[in-house]
Amino acid sequence: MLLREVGYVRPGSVAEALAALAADDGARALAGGQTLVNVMKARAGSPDVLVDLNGIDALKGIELGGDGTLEIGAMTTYSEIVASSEARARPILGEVCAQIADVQVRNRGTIGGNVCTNDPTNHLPPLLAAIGAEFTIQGADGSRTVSAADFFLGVYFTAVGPGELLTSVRIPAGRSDGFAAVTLGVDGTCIASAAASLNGHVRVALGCVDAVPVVLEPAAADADAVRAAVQGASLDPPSDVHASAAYRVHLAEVLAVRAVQQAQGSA
Amino acid sequence: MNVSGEREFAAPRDAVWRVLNDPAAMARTMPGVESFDVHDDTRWTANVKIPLGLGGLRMKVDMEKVDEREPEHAALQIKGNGVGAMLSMTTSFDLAENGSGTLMKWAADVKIAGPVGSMGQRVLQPIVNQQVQHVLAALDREVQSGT
Amino acid sequence: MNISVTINGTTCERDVEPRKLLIHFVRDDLDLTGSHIGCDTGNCGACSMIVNGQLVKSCMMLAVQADEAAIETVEGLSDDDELTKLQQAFKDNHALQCGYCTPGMLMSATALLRANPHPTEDEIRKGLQGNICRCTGYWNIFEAVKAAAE
Amino acid sequence: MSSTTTVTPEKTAEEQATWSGQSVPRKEDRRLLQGQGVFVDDVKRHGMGFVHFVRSPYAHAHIAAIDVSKAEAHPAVYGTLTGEEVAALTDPFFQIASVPGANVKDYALAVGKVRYVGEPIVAVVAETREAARDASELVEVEYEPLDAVTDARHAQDDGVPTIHEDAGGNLMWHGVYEWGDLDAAFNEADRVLTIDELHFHRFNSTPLECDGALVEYNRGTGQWTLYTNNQFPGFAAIMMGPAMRCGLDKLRFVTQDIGGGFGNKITSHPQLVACCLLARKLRRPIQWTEWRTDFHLSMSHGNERWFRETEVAVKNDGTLLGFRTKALDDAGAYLRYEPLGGVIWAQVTPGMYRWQNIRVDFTQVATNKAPVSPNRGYSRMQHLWFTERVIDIVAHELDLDPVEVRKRNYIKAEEMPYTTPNGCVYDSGDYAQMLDIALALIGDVGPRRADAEARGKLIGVGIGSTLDSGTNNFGQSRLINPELQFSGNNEVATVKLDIFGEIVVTLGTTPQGQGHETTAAQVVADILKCSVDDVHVRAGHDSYWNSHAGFSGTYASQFAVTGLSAVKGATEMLRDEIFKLAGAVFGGVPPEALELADGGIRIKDNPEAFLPFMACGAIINANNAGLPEDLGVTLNCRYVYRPPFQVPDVEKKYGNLTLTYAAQVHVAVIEVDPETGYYDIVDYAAVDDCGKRINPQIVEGQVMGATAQALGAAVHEVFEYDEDGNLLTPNFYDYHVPHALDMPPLKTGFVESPSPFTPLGTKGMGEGGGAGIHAVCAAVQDATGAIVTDSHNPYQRVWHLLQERP
Repeated sequence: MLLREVGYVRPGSVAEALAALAADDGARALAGGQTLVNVMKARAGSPDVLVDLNGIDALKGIELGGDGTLEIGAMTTYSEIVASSEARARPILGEVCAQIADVQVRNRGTIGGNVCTNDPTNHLPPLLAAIGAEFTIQGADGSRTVSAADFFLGVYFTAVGPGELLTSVRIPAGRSDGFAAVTLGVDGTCIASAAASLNGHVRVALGCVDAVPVVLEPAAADADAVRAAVQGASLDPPSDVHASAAYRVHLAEVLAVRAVQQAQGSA
Repeated sequence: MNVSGEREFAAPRDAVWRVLNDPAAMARTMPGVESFDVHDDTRWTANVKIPLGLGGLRMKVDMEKVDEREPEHAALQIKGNGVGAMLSMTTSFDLAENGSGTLMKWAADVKIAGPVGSMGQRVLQPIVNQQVQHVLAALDREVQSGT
Repeated sequence: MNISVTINGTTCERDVEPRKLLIHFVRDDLDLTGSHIGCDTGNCGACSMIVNGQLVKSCMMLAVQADEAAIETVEGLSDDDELTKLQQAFKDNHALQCGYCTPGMLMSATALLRANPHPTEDEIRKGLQGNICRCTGYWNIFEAVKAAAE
Repeated sequence: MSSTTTVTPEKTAEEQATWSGQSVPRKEDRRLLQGQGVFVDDVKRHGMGFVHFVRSPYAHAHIAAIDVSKAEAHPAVYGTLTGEEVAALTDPFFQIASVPGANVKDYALAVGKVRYVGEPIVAVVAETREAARDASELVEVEYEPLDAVTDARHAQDDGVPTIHEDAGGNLMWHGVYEWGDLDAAFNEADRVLTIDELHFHRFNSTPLECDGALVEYNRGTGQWTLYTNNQFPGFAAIMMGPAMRCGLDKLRFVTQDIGGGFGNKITSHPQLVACCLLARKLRRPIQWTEWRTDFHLSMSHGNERWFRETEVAVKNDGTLLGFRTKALDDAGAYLRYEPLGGVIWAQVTPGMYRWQNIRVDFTQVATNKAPVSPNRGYSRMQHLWFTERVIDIVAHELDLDPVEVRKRNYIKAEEMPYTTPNGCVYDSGDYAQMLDIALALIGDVGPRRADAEARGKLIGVGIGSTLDSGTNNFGQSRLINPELQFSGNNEVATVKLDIFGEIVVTLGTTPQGQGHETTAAQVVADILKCSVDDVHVRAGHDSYWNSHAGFSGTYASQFAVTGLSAVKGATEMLRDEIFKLAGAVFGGVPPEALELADGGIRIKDNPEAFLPFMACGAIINANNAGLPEDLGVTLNCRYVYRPPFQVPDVEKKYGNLTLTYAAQVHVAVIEVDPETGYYDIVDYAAVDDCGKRINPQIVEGQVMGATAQALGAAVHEVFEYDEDGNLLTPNFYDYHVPHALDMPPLKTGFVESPSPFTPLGTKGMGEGGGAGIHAVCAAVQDATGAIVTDSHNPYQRVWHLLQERP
């Protein structure tokens, strides 16, 4: 509670938002606020100006392309993704978003905020990395699209630089996906997570074991191959009150196999 | 939390040593330095804003060189005092000639107390590792430009 | 910043600092103290309100973000001499003890029943997942929501 | 699903006709459901200043310097308070402990040294909450950090820093309890089992409302009014008055609604003192709201306890002869209610078992962690967890059925009232019957086990049986410190008939959701033969009402005995006065010729002669001319209930420490995923016996709520510290309490064994939920086949246990 003093602007367009962000290097984009506001309560982070993106319609909504590609606006909430018929083109999206926290958080929290925060315990970074999502970032001098590998740089760090905005997430067509996690209570914070996608080739992304999702491409979808791939990744996750590094490494292996099995089942 | 590692520099040891012992040069390698004061050749103070992505953590950081054996070893005691966080860090580096280059072995023991220390356990280590990588990369640039 | 909100049907204009959380604005500035604060990390749901038809935790929203919004809080559920079917069901099923989480719990249940008038037990649990109760063990709350849905 | 069994004794027609025994809907509910409750943070006063405490980021450090000048200069700041001022204006809080703990100096704010992360150092008061926090960041504190003591097991090692120099070390209290003949027991034993170490973890009930107060100072009368959610004002006053050098009547405690307490709101007196000093210094009301992180960092952690070098003497058939253990209690940084935890457990020394020979060597030490204080099940829960662990470890080692070992050793119904080896008297109960009911609720686990194993999962079944001792004999404090002059217990109620016949009841208690307004009304209505709707029970607590006594408050499972017995006594006094008054009004009709009915009193064989309560109230209060001089009727009756206690024998540590012994038996069924250690509680039964139940729905609510807290503690909740003394679970992210989706199926059953020792046959209850921790531990042991030695079993620990499997 009791935030430090902060400025507030509510732009109506991406251009205005970019201008506001560029105007002050202490400016931060405010999406759903389900993480940022809490960090500000603790006064652990203290932006000088909040650029509230909630008034920008261009950043909201889900489009399903003819080729099955999904274009999801960065300010689209988890609830909107869960409810969206278009989003069912990639069913895992709604399934995972429905597991994030609770109704209130899903009503405010956004896909853009989730990936830009890139807290290692977040659900979407490993999922989007596994299913080959691409991220469109807009800056003063135009926009660019980057892969997950180039997007996630570190805890609370992404390819979205100062004065830039993540505007949308593009998700290719596909169906054979899986997500498995051990959480702190049902629908709770992830202690370890793994997402898998079998569209064309086997791709697994591990959460909670590094600053960014750890993407693996096992030679095959059988349990041994997946285990081997995780073991080959020589993970060095942090220990915390919920899990030792060793336990996280073990969970990563088990969950990777389960995510792949789920992906096979959902094919 | 203990972090350590090795780093090779394509530069002679004295060049690396010079950078590591030049407050101004060090300031350029540290993340989010906003101002920097040199009290004497063993004590410096920096006002930094550690870029935590979600807004940054402001800290006043006092550094003191507690041990020095030119040109191969030095140890620093670093105390950071910021809202909701107390950073204390002892770091040391050893330089060895390695052909035409220099091999640096470094180690740091980082302690963060206060709400941030409590809150951020699961993200602290990745963040520290990441900051260390930034510093080393910057160090590289400094060494190159210094030679 | 000057903002105007319509809360439980009444429009209020106030000048607020951008940093003020919606829950503080409603409790301290509008003197509607029915909505409570049980944590400082957005976990407990005691501050749950319905903003523009959507259930939110008002501790993770700035008051200025509610400018021009229609807000519903526990005070708006019923007038003094009667209880809604949901409130009565809470009473009949002993779904509250200390009553501190109750206003937020009622708002979550209200939002749930609007969207889904006949929820299954699993849907009720999912709908109340964002509201912590430390007294009841939840079961009587589930029963109350079931009863209200009948 | 949640279901209730129908195991209930036959009710007589008489019982059916009473309000008591019925699940009367609560009188409290309407205001709480409409958001019209008044909780402490809802209380506002003109010109009030908001206080924010500057808290220590270090677990252990000298305070070299404090500079508040920048904070004082903040335009919105009204003023500050530092430890130095506190030390000058107050005396250290009275210590319950004998030496060495008695030498600890504890003030409202840190003086000279900080001893845990989160300890308040400076209080800053400003015009707004935000400004107070802003300004607190301008307070400059210079620390000289010291090593932190975070493991009680090493608190007394050589070279470990001393936390309280005044105490000369980290030992706070030590005492040896021994009853029976240990040597004989161990000689008679077929086997002696040894258990190196059992650990009961640190957690608390985390009431959803944190602490708080609004404090006003009346300069003219020198009186403070504290609107606060402190749940034991009697204790707070005893702590605060001497420290503040004022009479207790200068401290008025007022509260209406409290957002949960569970014992955790007993020791807020340091912050209350700071608020009092600020109200006087700054000449304005002071508002204090404790936020969640503050609460987790600093308030009322439950006692963390080790049981080391335990030896258990058993027969091959599982008969328990005795045990020895060394209990080590981690009190945290200050003794706020401690070292009472060092004796409270002795209320339930043998648990529910016929153990006769027991030795407990009890040590309590200080550490650089938040101070511990009472937490639901206070100190008994730790000890009962220990006895239950011993039972299941015995069963495991002797390869016996835990059900059989329990039934063989449970105290039997026909042995009640049963005197324990240390002189406590268990009033009534049939533990074996309770276990049978619980097992019946669960039914045959076979099919579930088969189904789970087919899916590669493991099933574990565990029993947790526990006692909920209620109504303290405060004389037990003398076993901790013979100098103390506390003993017995008391509670007060007043019942009066107002001028228009309104029945008004005031209580001395500070309810936090237990429904006192409702159950008190039920008792009154039964005696006055009226409706509960005719009885107005004042909401909340006000120590200026004359219904306040030394031990008034709501804690330690006692309202159903102390509070309701006081209500019963006062109501019977009022009834007798109504008879006396009516007798006189009717011209000398004897009481036996009169009866109460329909909200009034009448002559039995002449129902026309009817005097409604309204008339009674009007006559005494406003129309009393001509009444007999010696009538002696006021219709305003105050009664103090005093339980029948003696002062315990300090030498032998012998005597009755509590009046009633409610019991609970729980059975948990868990399904474990052996690959991850993750587990779900897939079935659960809780059977309660708290004697006569005034309001069954309220009793069941307490059972279910306490169970949920126990399950949270068993699986997730822990206040864990790193080696530097940082709390790793300072919020509801990392301290995960049960949410709606976490709740297992919950089946409840009950037995009613009225207490022979209480006026209503009731027993205090509400604290028996600890059985859930015992049951989950036993279930984990059953599923993994590994001996469980910790009360906290998160997935990670279960996974490690699985690795230990033979």
